Amino acid sequence: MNPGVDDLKAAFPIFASAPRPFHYLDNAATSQICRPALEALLRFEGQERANVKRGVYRLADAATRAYEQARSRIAAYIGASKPREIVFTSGATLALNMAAHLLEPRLGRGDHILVSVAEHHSNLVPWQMAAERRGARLTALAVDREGRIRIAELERHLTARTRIVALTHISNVTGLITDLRPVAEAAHRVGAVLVVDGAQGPPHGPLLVRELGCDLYAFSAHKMFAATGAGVLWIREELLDELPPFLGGGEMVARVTIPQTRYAEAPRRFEAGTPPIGPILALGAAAEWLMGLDWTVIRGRERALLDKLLHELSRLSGVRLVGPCESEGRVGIVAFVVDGVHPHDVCQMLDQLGLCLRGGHHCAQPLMDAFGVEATVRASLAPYNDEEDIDALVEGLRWTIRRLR
Amino acid sequence: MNPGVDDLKAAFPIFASAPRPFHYLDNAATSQICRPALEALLRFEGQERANVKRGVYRLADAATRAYEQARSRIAAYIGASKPREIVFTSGATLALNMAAHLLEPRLGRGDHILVSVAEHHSNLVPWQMAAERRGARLTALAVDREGRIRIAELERHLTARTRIVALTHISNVTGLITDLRPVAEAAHRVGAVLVVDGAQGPPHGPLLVRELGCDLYAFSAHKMFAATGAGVLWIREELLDELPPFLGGGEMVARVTIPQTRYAEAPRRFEAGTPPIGPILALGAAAEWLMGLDWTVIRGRERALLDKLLHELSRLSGVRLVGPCESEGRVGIVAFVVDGVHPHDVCQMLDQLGLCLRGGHHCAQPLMDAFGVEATVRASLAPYNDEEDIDALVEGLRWTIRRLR
Amino acid sequence: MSEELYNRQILEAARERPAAETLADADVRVDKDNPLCGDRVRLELRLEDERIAQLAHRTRGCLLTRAASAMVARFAVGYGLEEVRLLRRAVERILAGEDPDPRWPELAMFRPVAGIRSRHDCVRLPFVALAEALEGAAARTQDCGSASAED
Amino acid sequence: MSEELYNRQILEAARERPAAETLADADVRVDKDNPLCGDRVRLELRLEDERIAQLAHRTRGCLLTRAASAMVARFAVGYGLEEVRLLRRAVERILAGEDPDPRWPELAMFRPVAGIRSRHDCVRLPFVALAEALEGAAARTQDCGSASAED
Ligand SMILES: Cc1ncc(COP(=O)(O)O)c(C=O)c1O
Ligand SMILES: Cc1ncc(COP(=O)(O)O)c(C=O)c1O
Repeated sequence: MNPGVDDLKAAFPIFASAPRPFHYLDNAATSQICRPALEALLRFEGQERANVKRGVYRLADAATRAYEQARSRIAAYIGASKPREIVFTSGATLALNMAAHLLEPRLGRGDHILVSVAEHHSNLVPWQMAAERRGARLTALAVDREGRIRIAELERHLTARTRIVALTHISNVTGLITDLRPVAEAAHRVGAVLVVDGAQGPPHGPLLVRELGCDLYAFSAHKMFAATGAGVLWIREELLDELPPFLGGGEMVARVTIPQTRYAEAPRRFEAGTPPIGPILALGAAAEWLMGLDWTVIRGRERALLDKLLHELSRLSGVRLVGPCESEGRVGIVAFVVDGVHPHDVCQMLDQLGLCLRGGHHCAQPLMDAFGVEATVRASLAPYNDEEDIDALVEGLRWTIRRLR
Repeated sequence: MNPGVDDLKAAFPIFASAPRPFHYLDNAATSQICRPALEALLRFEGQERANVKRGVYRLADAATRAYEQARSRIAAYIGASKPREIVFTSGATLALNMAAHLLEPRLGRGDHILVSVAEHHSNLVPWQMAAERRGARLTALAVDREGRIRIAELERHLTARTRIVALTHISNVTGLITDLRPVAEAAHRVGAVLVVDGAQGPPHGPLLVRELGCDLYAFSAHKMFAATGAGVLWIREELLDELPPFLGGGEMVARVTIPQTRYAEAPRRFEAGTPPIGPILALGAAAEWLMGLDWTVIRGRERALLDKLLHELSRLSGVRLVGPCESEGRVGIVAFVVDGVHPHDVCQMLDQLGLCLRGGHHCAQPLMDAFGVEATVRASLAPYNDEEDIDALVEGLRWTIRRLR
Repeated sequence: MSEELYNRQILEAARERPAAETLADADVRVDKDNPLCGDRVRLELRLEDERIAQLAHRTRGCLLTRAASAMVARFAVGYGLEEVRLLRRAVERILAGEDPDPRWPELAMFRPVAGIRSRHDCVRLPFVALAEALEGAAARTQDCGSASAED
Repeated sequence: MSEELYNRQILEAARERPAAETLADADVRVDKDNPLCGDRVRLELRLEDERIAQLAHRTRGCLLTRAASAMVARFAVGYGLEEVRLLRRAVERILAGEDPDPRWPELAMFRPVAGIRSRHDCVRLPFVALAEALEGAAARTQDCGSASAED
């Protein structure tokens, strides 16, 4: 077994300094930073800082080199075929907006975009906006009672006018993993590209983005144990050179005159201005460190914790799971409601026991509507969570129910 | 005098760790981070991390509070009238692209955007793109031989069709400060808004953005002694509520359904997704710290260093200043060429003496074209620079000329 | 302080049911959402001489919002714009951690919320709805009074 | 290492003037820019039997680019596509910090550039121009040979 997997909390500085008790279960919103990422961030910002891509002095040259190394490391972590497929952004939301703008020229009046009811607002609103700008149509795959996207209805939605299919890899509410391969095949059959919101993917281990079959894949650094302020849009190499730029500015050009500009090659064409260098180096360090962990062990443990959590929650009277009751086909994200107690009041009570959970619509209002709730409480796991966290949560819920119902 | 102004290097961690000699003169590209900013970044990422705007547990509540405090601090630093005028972005380039998208609905076919030949690509390419999308016309104010924007020609350019004037506050090549007040008046007279690229403004001290007369003002954190990954678009309050959103996603909405979305109020409407929280808190800390310095002293010292630099450079045979020869009306940024030696070779030689300078077109190719050069060397000053840095530079140039010409 | 957040007064107030959830002859109706969580207050008022003669509300929200709605229902009958504005200010005082306005000592129950900024809007929501309802009504009266050319 | 970056060989090579800056009867012409700095190499070739019979270049660039152009001019006459590709690979070897290919010992002068990644393109530029010129010529011949429907 990989050294360190047994005491992962030690690799995350916050656990040494946070006042006890501290049960952090809001990992789907933002996870805690791992030491290698924090150190890379600190080293760059405090000791080795220079802008990238232009300077020839050693400090600047080293920064550029580190930046490109981060690109390679992230490419390796998600299984990209080339580092140049990695476009750095400031987060998943910007990456998804970028995807929408890059693909917008393919949308004509009356063309079609397909999303799902389970999407995070960041993978819905940019498509609504693009549809509005181009006079395109947007429809959404429904979900079943447990929040599963109805892939079976794909064929009913897809037409020769479908240009874009945009789906989540893993729901940030139910933790359900979308079966992307058949979607990719069906989308490609009608000539559409498949954009995947991967915000909840890479936090659960290295992946092989090419094998998912998608064409673009977006995610954030702060959810995968690196710093806030960085994100990635992976673009399949076959598309890289034909997509137009989105943001204009320094570094994305080959030659600028007042009347016109010739753009640089990908990925530079998509990275305008000074990038979030520190956060990107931190992301590279996190990816490198994560790659060294034994994910069979970590995934097994997450699954066991999830089973325990689901089991305990289902035994608590007054608690109702929102989403499936089993751990099959999902990661460690569980939404639930406490009958008669508002999610915010639940979370506020839990906070008094050092439990950090999120209550709200989780930026997924259409999914809330589908579930017929306004909001839920959500517990989301990371590799550093353990049985104590689950026990504390269950205990906290009992106390909350006693006091507030 | 303010304590600390005499030994500012002590407030910037890099000077304690960098191998000597170390003469950092590339501040216009990125400046070094000050201790308060680095500490704020570290504290958030390593010890107090949670997402903002949604969580009710104390850690999240404190993060949201700190985030809004940063907004207030930055509002104070640039003299905004309300914190809500501050929109956080990932940098000046994104802020300028956002400005272009926010204002795009005002552009009809045949309408006019006015820029200048002195613009950084980040304040040119987004306008070229907007003009192209809307069928608008783009013209540029010329510069004189020293790179001064020909404000006198404003009236010749402005027409009733001019919707947007986008100019730099301070040139990143010549250091020249644009006299914005008459531009603002003329622009407003024809009903245009004035967008200002302030990337080089706030690094040279607190300002009163309202008094500049502009309507939008963009800048980056990493150039004003804070972390990479954050920036600001200031929007005059009178415009805030009428501008449409740009990026779609979490946090910028009031209510989302599949067919349509109601957007939140400003500034939330403009801040989609998880913001670069750590870098923004660092920016707030930097602004707070900078506000406490005595800028009369610092500006006087920068001016004296600039005078010395200009004087020494003008005495070096083979060195030709690009831009004005005096320090009047500019900040400490000086571009020059060494006859017969390529700027990159100059910078590479200087690096061997621990001098960090940039050679290139500085993302201002139209200005290079106006000067009739391909590229220049550039020295740019920050409050921590001193006479030794200037002496080392002059000595280094003598050596370079001896060896390479 | 945080320990007493869900104090007895708040829990009891949150359980109070409004005298009416809706009014057949309401002069003003205001819907107010909390974008953070989708909580919603619907307030209906019957006015007499620009003062609140009757009040109904339907509140879907957390304990804090429900307790705040109960306070609005308890206080507001008889109030005009002036008092409503003073009440709004009193609420802000409490949320800023200051002592309660002696006119509304019950507001002290919200003191522990001062330390939790993300919950301030939960308390504010019903009071903001009340202020908007009366301000809207006043503006309308004015508009008619000044016989503006609006139509 | 960095101390010897501007070594005597590079300085001398950079001062070499090309035999010709342009050819009246060129078969191929390639313009290649370095987007970092706007440096530019214009290369013109006259070919005989798919081999370089004559070469001219106009190089506007830094010492590294000029020295690299001089090497191209020195080596390339007589080369076909095969040799040009080997030469490209030899340049990459040097930039990766490896020992020079024994066929082109002169390339050793670029060894110190290995440590400065931002200058690699300065050295590459003329060699890339050369490779593109020959590859372009080869592709054209092929296209004609295969009588594709292009026009
Ligand atoms: C004048 C000017 N405008 C815009 C920018 C772009 O800033 P950033 O690269 O931080 O987005 C810069 C910095 O390079 C600049 O100097
Ligand atoms: C599924 C999903 N998509 C997109 C996002 C947006 O990510 P970010 O806020 O980091 O831009 C999130 C995170 O909130 C998410 O969970």
